[in-house]
Amino acid sequence: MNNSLKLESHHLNTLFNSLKRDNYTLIAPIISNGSIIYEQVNSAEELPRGWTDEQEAATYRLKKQNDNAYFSYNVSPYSWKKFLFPPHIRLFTVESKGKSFKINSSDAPIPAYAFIGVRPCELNAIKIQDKVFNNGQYTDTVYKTRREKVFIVAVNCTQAGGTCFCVSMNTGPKAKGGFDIALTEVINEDGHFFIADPGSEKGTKLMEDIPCSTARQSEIETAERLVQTTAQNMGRSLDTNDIKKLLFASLDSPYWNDVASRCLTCANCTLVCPTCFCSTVEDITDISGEHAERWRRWDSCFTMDFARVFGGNFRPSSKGRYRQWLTHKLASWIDQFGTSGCVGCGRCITWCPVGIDITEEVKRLKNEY
Amino acid sequence: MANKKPKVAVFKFASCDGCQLSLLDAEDELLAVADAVDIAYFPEASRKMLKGPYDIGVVEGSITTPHDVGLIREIRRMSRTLIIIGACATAGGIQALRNWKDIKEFTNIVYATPEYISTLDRSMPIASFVHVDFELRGCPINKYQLLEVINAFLNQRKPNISAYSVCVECKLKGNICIAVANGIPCLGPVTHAGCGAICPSYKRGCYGCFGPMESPNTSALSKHLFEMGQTGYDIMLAFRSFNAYALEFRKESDAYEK
Amino acid sequence: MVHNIDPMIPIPAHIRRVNWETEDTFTLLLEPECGNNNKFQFLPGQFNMLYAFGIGESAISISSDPFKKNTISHTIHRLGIVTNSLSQLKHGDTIGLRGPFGSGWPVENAKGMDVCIVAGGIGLAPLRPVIYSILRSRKKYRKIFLLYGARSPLDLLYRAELEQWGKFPDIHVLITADHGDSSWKGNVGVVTKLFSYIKLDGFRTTAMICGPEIMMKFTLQELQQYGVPPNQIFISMERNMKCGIGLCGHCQCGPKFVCKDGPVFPLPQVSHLLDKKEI
Amino acid sequence: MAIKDLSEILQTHPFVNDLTEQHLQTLISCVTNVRFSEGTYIFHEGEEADKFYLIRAGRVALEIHAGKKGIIRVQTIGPGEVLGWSWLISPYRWHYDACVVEDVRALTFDGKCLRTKCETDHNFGYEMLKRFSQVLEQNLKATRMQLLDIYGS
Repeated sequence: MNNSLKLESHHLNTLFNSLKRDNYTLIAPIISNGSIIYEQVNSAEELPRGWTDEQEAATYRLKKQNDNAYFSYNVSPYSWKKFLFPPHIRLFTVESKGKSFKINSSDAPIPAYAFIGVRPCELNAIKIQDKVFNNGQYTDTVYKTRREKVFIVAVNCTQAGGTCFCVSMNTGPKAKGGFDIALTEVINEDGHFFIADPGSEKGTKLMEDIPCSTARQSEIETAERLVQTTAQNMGRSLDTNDIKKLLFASLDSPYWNDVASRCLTCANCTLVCPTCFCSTVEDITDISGEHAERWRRWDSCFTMDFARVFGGNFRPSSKGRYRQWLTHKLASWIDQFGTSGCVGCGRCITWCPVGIDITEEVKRLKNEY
Repeated sequence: MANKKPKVAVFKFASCDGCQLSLLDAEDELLAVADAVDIAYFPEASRKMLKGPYDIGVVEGSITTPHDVGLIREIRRMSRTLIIIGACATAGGIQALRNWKDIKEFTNIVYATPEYISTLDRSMPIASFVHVDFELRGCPINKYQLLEVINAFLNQRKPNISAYSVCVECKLKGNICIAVANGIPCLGPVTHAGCGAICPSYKRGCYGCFGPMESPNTSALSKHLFEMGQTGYDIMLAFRSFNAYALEFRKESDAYEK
Repeated sequence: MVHNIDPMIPIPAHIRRVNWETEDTFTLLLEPECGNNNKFQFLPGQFNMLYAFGIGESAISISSDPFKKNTISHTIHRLGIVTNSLSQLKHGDTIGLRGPFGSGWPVENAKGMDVCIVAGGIGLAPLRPVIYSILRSRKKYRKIFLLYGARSPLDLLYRAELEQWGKFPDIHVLITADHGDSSWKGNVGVVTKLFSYIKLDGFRTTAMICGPEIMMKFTLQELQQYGVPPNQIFISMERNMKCGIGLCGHCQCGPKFVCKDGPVFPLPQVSHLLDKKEI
Repeated sequence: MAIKDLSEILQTHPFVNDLTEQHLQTLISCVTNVRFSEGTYIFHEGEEADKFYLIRAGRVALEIHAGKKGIIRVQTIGPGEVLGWSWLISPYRWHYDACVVEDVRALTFDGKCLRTKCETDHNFGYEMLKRFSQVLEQNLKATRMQLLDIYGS
């Protein structure tokens, strides 16, 4: 059965308007300071039309392209997690009252976000964080209250970035659920249009208000072909065969010394990673000591404080910390959440200041094995 | 409580006074601090001078003369908690650049009667002479961090001062990495956080004003900078600035000194 | 937990008594404000995150009798800033509390078995609720061994209780100190040496161990010699904890979250990680 | 006490587990049954170490006089354990005082007699060395753990 719709590119903004009408705060890719980031927008015209990005280990450059495409670039330095799992957030305030105190949790209004331009790998990252922040026993309130309101417009990838390897991680380049609407952008002799696939009731309903037609089979196939070509042009690949076994059996490998000599322990990889979820809390007081607050902020297993306890540190060496990150991401994550912690978005490769490449690291580790 | 306010004293050694000024610069907050503590000694701000002992001694500047050595020991003795502030106090400061040269040559050139000059041959951090309870980094320090440290010590809690890299600050702030996106050489990955990532926020590479971060891999960064086209001399200069004499930066600059 | 409340937000708990157990270890008797006539219920081995106003939180195991529902107690070693702040509190003061979190000791599954409890230092605190539970249904267990080591005789926790417990039939309480003075007539040496004074029927024994990781490692060697099957051995792990509920990532030990999957683990789940560095 | 009784008692002590009959007999020829009451000293630091003891019941504490710190008990030895190895290693002097903290029943062995037998029967000597090495290794392990001050923090 064919539910695919054809949305002409000049009607893309109607989608934006419908979402705004439904009181969503629109977040979409825009150009800021020489890179594409996800920020609040008002219209489709703010999208980085005609721009693409070139990503390699430790380099990211924007390039003008004369195709007028809305989505011919890959993932941004920042992932959607910053909206669902804010980098810094106040958990509660406390007022001292004599020998007792009163705790007030935050009741700031939480916006309903519409994420526009979510890539398939990023959809999978959100799915992974859904599992992380609802671990069966406990649910993270901060995440949940934001997540449950989100409307997702996914965009299938019609070009592969230099550091992409979603095919290896089975997370792209085509979205397989987890979205409200998925778009595939097509520019050819027939024009500039999107194949739009509703993925939820919310999505179907929204599309009803938007001028579009049922997509013809040939148009659907054109879109399919673009995505398939993308799959064949992945910038990188990661061999996931027996990956858990490889990592668990390599805890004492000399390889870790090698990577530790290159790793800066700067934490960039974890902060750009769309699935990394570690956080810490900070308690603060005003100078009188009568008002206190607790804040939560992103943390990273690369910081020294991460595994510090009174009287010692469980992971003092950079070798131990890199091993924790890689082993967690690719192996123990599977035990914890039934899925790899890596979606192949390539951010950790692009944004590592010295270009440490997770796909190469796995190869090196295999060679040592 | 009014008469039991903790006594705070601020002292200065070889430095530009910039760090002390950060405290004065914190106008609104300073009033709250002044209300909560008894400023017993702070020549930059007040003529009042109360005798020690002090609950908190705040020290700026590096130790450069034999007289300084005696004085800092005296200050340590008078201060229950000793907090040192700024790159001069924590690493010897910019004046530690002289540590690579012959001090006699300098004094002969600069002073008409060098025989009156009594100086140590190096500019040294405070911790080389006395035990220090807390080191606040920066050239200059961040005034909010100083307020946080004083606040934390007054409330007997842990100061929320992180020793991770400047990169973490950039990321928390939402900056795009200028090294990756613009190819700008940046010391952020090996530099102690605290400034709020000022330079990268303005598309400038980090100068390392806050000194080495908790586990700096300076040689890996240098290697990368070299591959990006920096010369060995550039790299030596990059590490040999405000925190030149901080151990890891010192070693790295020495490695690139030809 | 007091239900339907954000597990990241503490509830107030009022201090009813402070007992100094040793020079640097004290017990807080707390009355948590559960609201709506709820009782605070926990399993032996679980912990709470205790919040000192404005200072921060510390994960502390519950050391009281699980059948006493109005008050709970925490025995705390004064070490860091938070525990130091907690140590300054008095009767009538309030702290914040989140919990109970984590897994408990296999008190139910150990029924019909010999139970060998091995504790080092403050490690006796999370095992005390086990002893209370066993004493309440004494007949359901076979022999009980409690092997307990501390740095010096002055560092022994719950001395009066230890003496009491030792008076029950078929409860063997063996205590040792790392060093003693001439007034100490008890054992001197590490806790593992106490094994040479008992006869364990390995196969019928459930062992519960809590103490520093190194002590647990050596204890495991002893238990192995007695043929206690690994799945009948339980240990309690320590890691840095911030959230207590498996969300912040800090306490990971291999694939396990110590706060949520532990702190009490059956040995087979963690044994392969114990001899690895920096896991 | 008859040799036969002593042999039976001896065989209940873990120290002689799996010892051949011949070696057992060699040991028995040097054994005496002893008792010490609480508060007495079995030996003192610096004295000639010419014996070792297999403790059957009670408890002995090894003490060091630590000047102004007073007496520190560093190890206790109880049932099933071995007291004393200095008889085997030159210069054959005790390093500690051995104070009885709980009435002791023990078997004691004449060290000089055994040393001679070890010299003449190297198989027996090796057997003794193996067993005492174990005692030493356990002591060393325990001492290291005590040094770590593992319960401290």
